[in-house]
Amino acid sequence: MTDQQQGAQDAHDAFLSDTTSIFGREITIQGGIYTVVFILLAVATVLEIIIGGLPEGVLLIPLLLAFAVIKATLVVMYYMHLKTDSRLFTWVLILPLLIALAAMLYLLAAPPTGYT
Amino acid sequence: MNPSNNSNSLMTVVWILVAFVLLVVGGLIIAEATPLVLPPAASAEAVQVDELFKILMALGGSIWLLVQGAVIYSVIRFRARPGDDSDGASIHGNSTLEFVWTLIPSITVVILSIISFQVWVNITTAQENAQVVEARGARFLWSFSYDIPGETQNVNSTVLHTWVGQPVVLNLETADVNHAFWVPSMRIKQDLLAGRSTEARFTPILAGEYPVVCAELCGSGHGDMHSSIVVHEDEASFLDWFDEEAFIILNPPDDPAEGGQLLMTAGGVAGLYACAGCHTLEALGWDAIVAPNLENVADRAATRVPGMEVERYLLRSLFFPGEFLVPGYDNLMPQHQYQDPEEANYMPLDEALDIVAYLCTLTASGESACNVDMLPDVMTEMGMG
Amino acid sequence: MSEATLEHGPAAPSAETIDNYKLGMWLYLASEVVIFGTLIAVYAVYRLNNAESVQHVQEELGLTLVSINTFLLLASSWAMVLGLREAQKDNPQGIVRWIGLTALLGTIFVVLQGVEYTELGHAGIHLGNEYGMRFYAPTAFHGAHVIIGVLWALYVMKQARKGVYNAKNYLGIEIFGLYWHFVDVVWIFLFTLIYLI
Amino acid sequence: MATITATPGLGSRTTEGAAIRAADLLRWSLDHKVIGLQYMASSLFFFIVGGTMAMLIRWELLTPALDLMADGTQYNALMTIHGSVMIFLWIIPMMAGFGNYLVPLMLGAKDMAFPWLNAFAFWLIPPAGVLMIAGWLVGPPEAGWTSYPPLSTLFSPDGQTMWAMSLHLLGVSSILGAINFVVTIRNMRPAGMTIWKMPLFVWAVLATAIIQVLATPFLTGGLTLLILDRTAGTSFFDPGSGGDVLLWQNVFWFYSHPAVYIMILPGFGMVSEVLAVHARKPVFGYRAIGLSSMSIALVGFTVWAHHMFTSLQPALRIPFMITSMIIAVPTGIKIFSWLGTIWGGKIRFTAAMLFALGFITLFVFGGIGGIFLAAVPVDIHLHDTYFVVGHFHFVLFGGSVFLIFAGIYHWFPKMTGRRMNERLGQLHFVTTYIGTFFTFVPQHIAGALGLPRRVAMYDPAFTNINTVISLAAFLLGISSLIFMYNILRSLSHGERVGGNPWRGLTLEWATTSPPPPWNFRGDPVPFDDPYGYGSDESGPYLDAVERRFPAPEEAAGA
Ligand code: HEA
Ligand code: HEA
Ligand code: CUA
Ligand SMILES: [Cu+2]
Repeated sequence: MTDQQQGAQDAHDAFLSDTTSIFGREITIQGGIYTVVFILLAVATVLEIIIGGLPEGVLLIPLLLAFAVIKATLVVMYYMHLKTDSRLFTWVLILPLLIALAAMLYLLAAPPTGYT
Repeated sequence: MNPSNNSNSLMTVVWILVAFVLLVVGGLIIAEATPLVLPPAASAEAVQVDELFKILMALGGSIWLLVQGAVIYSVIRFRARPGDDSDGASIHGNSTLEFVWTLIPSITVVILSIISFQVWVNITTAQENAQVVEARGARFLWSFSYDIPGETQNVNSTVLHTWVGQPVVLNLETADVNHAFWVPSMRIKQDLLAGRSTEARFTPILAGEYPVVCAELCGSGHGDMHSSIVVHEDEASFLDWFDEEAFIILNPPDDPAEGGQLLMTAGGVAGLYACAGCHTLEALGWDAIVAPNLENVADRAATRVPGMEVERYLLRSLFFPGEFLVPGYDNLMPQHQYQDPEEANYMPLDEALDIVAYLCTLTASGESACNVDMLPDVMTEMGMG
Repeated sequence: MSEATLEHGPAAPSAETIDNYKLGMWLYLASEVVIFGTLIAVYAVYRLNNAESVQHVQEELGLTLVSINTFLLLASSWAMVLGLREAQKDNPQGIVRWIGLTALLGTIFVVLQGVEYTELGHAGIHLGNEYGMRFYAPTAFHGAHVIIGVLWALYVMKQARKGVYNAKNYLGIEIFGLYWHFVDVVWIFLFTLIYLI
Repeated sequence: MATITATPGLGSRTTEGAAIRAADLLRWSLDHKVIGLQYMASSLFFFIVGGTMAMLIRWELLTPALDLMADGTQYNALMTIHGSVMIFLWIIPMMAGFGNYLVPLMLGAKDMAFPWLNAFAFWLIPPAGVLMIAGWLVGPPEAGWTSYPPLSTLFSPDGQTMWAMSLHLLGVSSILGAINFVVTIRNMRPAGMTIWKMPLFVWAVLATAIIQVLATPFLTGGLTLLILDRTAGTSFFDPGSGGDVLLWQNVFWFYSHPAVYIMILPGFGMVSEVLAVHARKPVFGYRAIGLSSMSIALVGFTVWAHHMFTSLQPALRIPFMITSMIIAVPTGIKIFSWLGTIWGGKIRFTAAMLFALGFITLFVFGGIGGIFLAAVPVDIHLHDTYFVVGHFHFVLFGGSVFLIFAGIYHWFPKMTGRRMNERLGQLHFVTTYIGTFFTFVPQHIAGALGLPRRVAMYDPAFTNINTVISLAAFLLGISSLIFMYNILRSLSHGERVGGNPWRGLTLEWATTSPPPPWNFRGDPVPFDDPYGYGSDESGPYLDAVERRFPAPEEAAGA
C-alpha cells in the first residue's frame, strides 16, 4: 500500500470514528467530525445573520463574503471529502471557480450603462 | 540538417540569409497592394490606420510566404521517390530551433501591439472646436440633426454634411435595435447600442461624397440602410447648404399638405421621421422596399377597408400600423404615439394631421382625396386630442 | 518482435486510481459552477449599481423564512454525510434513515421557497421587475436542482432498501452526496449575496 | 485503469460481427464506434444542408438586388441558419465523432468511460437539428448566429426561441461528451502510456474537452436568459426595462471565442497524426505541440471581447488586442513544428496528406487575417465586413473542414476496412483548394473595400467581385459532390485493406479494420513511441502488426 493510499485509508477511518480532535482537543460526539462541521456551519450562519443586521459599514460586505467562503470551504473540504480526496478534484473545482470569478469581476468592473 | 558537417552548415547559413532577404522583399511587395484593397483615405484617421494596415500586410505577407515556401520546398525536396518505401530520419525535435520560433513570433506580436496601441491613441484623442452632430439610426434610415444657432428647431438631414479639416463628433443614438455607423473611407465604425449613447469622431481631409453604411445586422432592411456623407471644400460652401435648410425649417408653409411634405423630408420636433427607411415614394426620392409603396396611397386607402374614409384609414395607420397590414408585408413600422415627447416614436398630433393632409394628396389625379377640415373630428372620434 | 507481444493480459493502472463516476461528477459540477456563476454575476451587477432599491426589497423579503431554509439545507447536508457514514459502517437501515431525512429537509426547503415566492408575488416582485427577474433566475434555478436532488435521494433510498450499498460499495451514495453538497454550497452563496448583502 | 462501465443492464451492443451496418446507425447503441459513426453521418448530413444553404446565399449575392429571396428577412434567416448549422451541427459534432471513434482505440481501451452517457449525448443532436430547421416554419430566426439583442429578443419571431432551445440541447450534448472524454483519457490509458506518450490527437481532444466543460456553460446560461426574455417577460437584455444589450454580447463571446478553438483543436490533433504517418517521420517537438494545445485553450478564455471592438467601451479594447495577438505564438509553435515534421521526411502524396498540407497553407492565411482583426484600429474598419467572413471561412473551411477531410481519408480504411479512391481524392483536393482560395480571398478584399456582411442587397460597385466569389463557391459545391460520391462508392467498391494500411504506430492500427465489438483481443501493448518512425524497432513492430492483421487477399494467399 503506497503512503498516498495509506493516507486516504487513515482519513477514511477518521471520518468513521465518533471522536475527532479540533485545535488539538479531543471531542467525542455522535457523528464525529461531520457533526462538528455542522455545528460550525450553524454558528457561522447565526453570526452572519446578526452581522447582516448591523448598519452598513465598509467592512460589512467583505466580512459576510468571508463567512460565505469559509462555510463553503468547510462543506467542500469535509462533506465532499476534498481534503482527503485526489488533488485532481481540487483542480477540477478551482479552474471553473477562477474563470467564473474572472467573468464576474469583469462584468462588475465594466460600466454597465453610459459609455466611458 | 546535421551541424557536424562544417561546409554543410555554412551553406545552411547562406541559404537562411537568402531566404530571409527574399521574404522581406516579398512582404514589402505585398504591402504595396494596400491601396488597392482599401477605399480612398478621406480622413486624418484613415491615413494612420492604413499605415498600420500596410505594416500588417508586410509582416503577414512574409510570414505567409515563409510557410508557403517551406511547404512547397518540402513537397518537392522530400517527396518519396517511386519504389522508396523507407522511413524518414528519426528526428524528434531541436530545442534551439523550437526556442527560436517561439521567440520570434513573441517579439513580433509585442511590436505589433505597441504600434497598434500608438495608432489607437492618435486616432482617438479628441480635437478642439469639433462640430457636434446628433446622428440617429432607425430601421432603416440614418438621420443627422444640427442645431440652428439661437433657434429651438433643428436642421434634420438624411445626409451628413461637413467640410474639409473640420473635426466632427457624432453622438450616436438608436431608435430601436443596434446599428453600426460605418464610413469606409474614413475608417471609422461605431455601434449604436440600444439604451446607450455612443460617440464617433473623425476629421475629413478630402472633399467629396462618401457612402455611410450600416454595419450591424438590424433586420430585413439592413442591407438597404445606407446614406452618404458630403465633405464640402470649406465652411462657406457648407453654410450655403446649411442656411438654405435652416430657412425652410424656420419659415414653414401654412398649407397643411405642404407642411406635411416638409415634415416628411425635413422632420419635425421629434427629429426626422424614419418613413424613408422603408417606404418607396418617388416624389420625395425614396426608394426603400421594406414597406408598401406610397405612390397614390390615397387612392388605395379609399378602397382598402370598405366603408372607411381615406383620412381615417391613413390616420389610424400612423398610430396603429398593425391594424390593417397590406398583404405581403410584415408589421415592421414603429407605432407612433402622441402623448409623451420623451417616448421613442413621438409624433405630435398637429404634425400627424399635416402628414395625413399630405398623404391625401398622393393620388393619380393629384387632387387631395379627402376633406382636410374634418380631420380633427376624426381625431376626436378616435379618442385623440 | 513476435505476435504474442502485441497483446497481453489486463493493463495495470497507469496512475493513481480515480473512480470514473466520481471524476465525471466533479467535472459536471465544474460546468455547474460556471452556469451559476453567470446567473449570480447578473444579480451582482444589479446589486452594485442599484444598492438602495435592493435594500428596499430586502426589507420586503425579511430574513426569517430564508434563515430557516438555510438551516434546513445545511442540516440536510449533514444528514447526507451521515447516511454515507452508515453505508461505510454496513448499516442499510441507517442509510435509509439519514437519506430519508435529507430528502425530507430538501422537500420542506422547496415548499418554503414556494411560500416565499408567493409572498413576493403579492409584494409585486415578479419576473417583470428589474429586481425580480435577477432574483428569481438564480434562486429558481437552484430550487430546480434541489427538486432533482430530492428525487435522486428517493432513488438512493430504494437502492439502499434493496441492500445495494455496503462498506465495500457506497459509491452511489458518495456520488449523490457530491451533487447534494454542491447544491448546498450554491445556496450558501446565494443566501449571503442575495439576502444579506 | 481499463474498466468497462458498459454493464449489460445498460443495453447491449448492436454490432454482432465487426462490420457496422447502416441500419445500426439508426439504433440506440452503446458501442463507441457506432456512436462515432452516428456523429459523423449526422454531421455530414448537416454539412450538406448548411452547404446547400451556402449555395443559395451565393446565388442570391450574384446580383446587388434581391432576386432569389422575397425579402431581406428570408436572406437573414438563410444566413443565420447556415452559420448555426455549420458550427453547431457540422464542425463540433464531427470533431466529437472522430473523438468517439478514435480515442478509445488509440488508448487500447474497450470503450469510452460512460457508454450510456455517450449515446445520450449523441441522441440530443437529432432533436436539436429538427428544432433549428423547423424554426423556418414558425417564422425563422434572423438575427445571425450571434443573435444580438434587442433584434433577437423584441424584434424576432418564434423561430428565434426554437433556435435558442436547439443550441441549448447542443450545448448540453457537448458538455456531456466532454466529461466523457476527460474521464476516458484520465482513467483508461493502457499500462505504460503516460500522458507524454499519448497520441497528439488524444492530447488535442483533452484540451478541447476542458474548454467545452468550462466554456459551454456560459452559452447555456446566456441562452437561458435569452429564452426567459423571449417567453417569460423578463428583460435581461432590454434596456427599455433595466436590461443591458452588452451583457449578451459578453456572455455569448465568453463561450463563442473558446468555441472556435473547440472547432480547430481536434483538427490540430488529427493533422499531427496524418503528417507523421504519411511523411514517415516522427512528429517534430511532440511536447511543444501537446502543451501549445493547452496554452491555446487557456489563453483562448481571455480574448472574447475582440469580437466587440466597435461596441465595447473604448477604454477596454486594447487589453483584448494584446491577448488576441498572444495566441499567435502557441499556434505558430504548432505550425512550425508541423513544417519540421515533414522536413526531411519521405512524403507520400495520399489524399489525406494533400489535405493536411493544404490546411497548413490555408490556415496560416486565415490566422494572419485574424491578427489583422486583432489590431483594434484596423478592426474598427474591418469589423462586420466580408473581411471577417473571409477570415473565419479560411480558418473554418480551410482549417477545420480541410482537416476533417484529411481525417476521413486517413481513418476511413480503419472504419470500413476499405480504402477511399485516391484519384477522386486528388480531384477533390484540387477543386476544393482552388475553390477555397477564390471564394474566400476575394471576400477579404471586398470587405476591406467596404462590403458589409449579412446583407442581401449591396452596392452595385461590388457586383463583379461577388460574381467571382459565387462562381468559386459553386466550384466548392461541386467538389463536395465529388467527395460525397467518393465516400458512397468506396463503401462498397473501395480496395480492401488489413489492420494497418498506412503502417501507423498508434494503437488504433493494431487491430482489425473495422475493429471487433470490443476493439481488441486482450489488452494491446502500445508501441513505446507513438511517432517512432524511422527507429530500428518500428520496422519489426509494423511487420508483426501486418502479419497479425493482414489484408484479406494476402490472408487468402497465405
Ligand atoms: C476555427 C476557428 C477560428 C480560429 C482558429 C480563429 C483564430 C483567430 N481569430 Fe478568429 N474568428 C472565427 C473563427 C476562428 N478564428 C470566427 C467564426 C469569427 C467570426 C465570428 C462572427 O462574428 O460571426 C472570428 C472572428 C475574429 C475576430 C473578430 C472580427 C470582428 O468581428 O471584428 C478576431 C479579432 O481579433 C479574430 C481573431 C483571431 C485570431 C487572432 C486568431 C488566432 O488564433 C490565429 C493564430 C494563427 C496564426 C497567427 C497563424 C499561424 C502563426 C504563425 C505562422 C506564427 C507567426 C505569426 C505571427 C507572428 C503573426 N477572429
Ligand atoms: C464551419 C463553418 C462554415 C462552413 C464550412 C461554411 C461554408 C461556406 N460558407 Fe459560411 N458561414 C459560417 C460558417 C461556415 N460556412 C458562419 C458561422 C457564418 C456567419 C453567419 C452569420 O453571419 O451569422 C457564415 C456566413 C457565410 C456567408 C456570409 C453571409 C452574410 O454575411 O451575408 C457566406 C457568403 O458567401 C458564406 C458562404 C459559405 C460558402 C460558399 C461555404 C462553402 O464552403 C460551402 C461548400 C460546401 C457545400 C456546398 C456542401 C456540400 C453540399 C453538397 C454535397 C450538396 C450539393 C449542394 C449543391 C452543390 C447546391 N457563409
Ligand atoms: Cu441598421 Cu443594419
Ligand atoms: Cu474570437
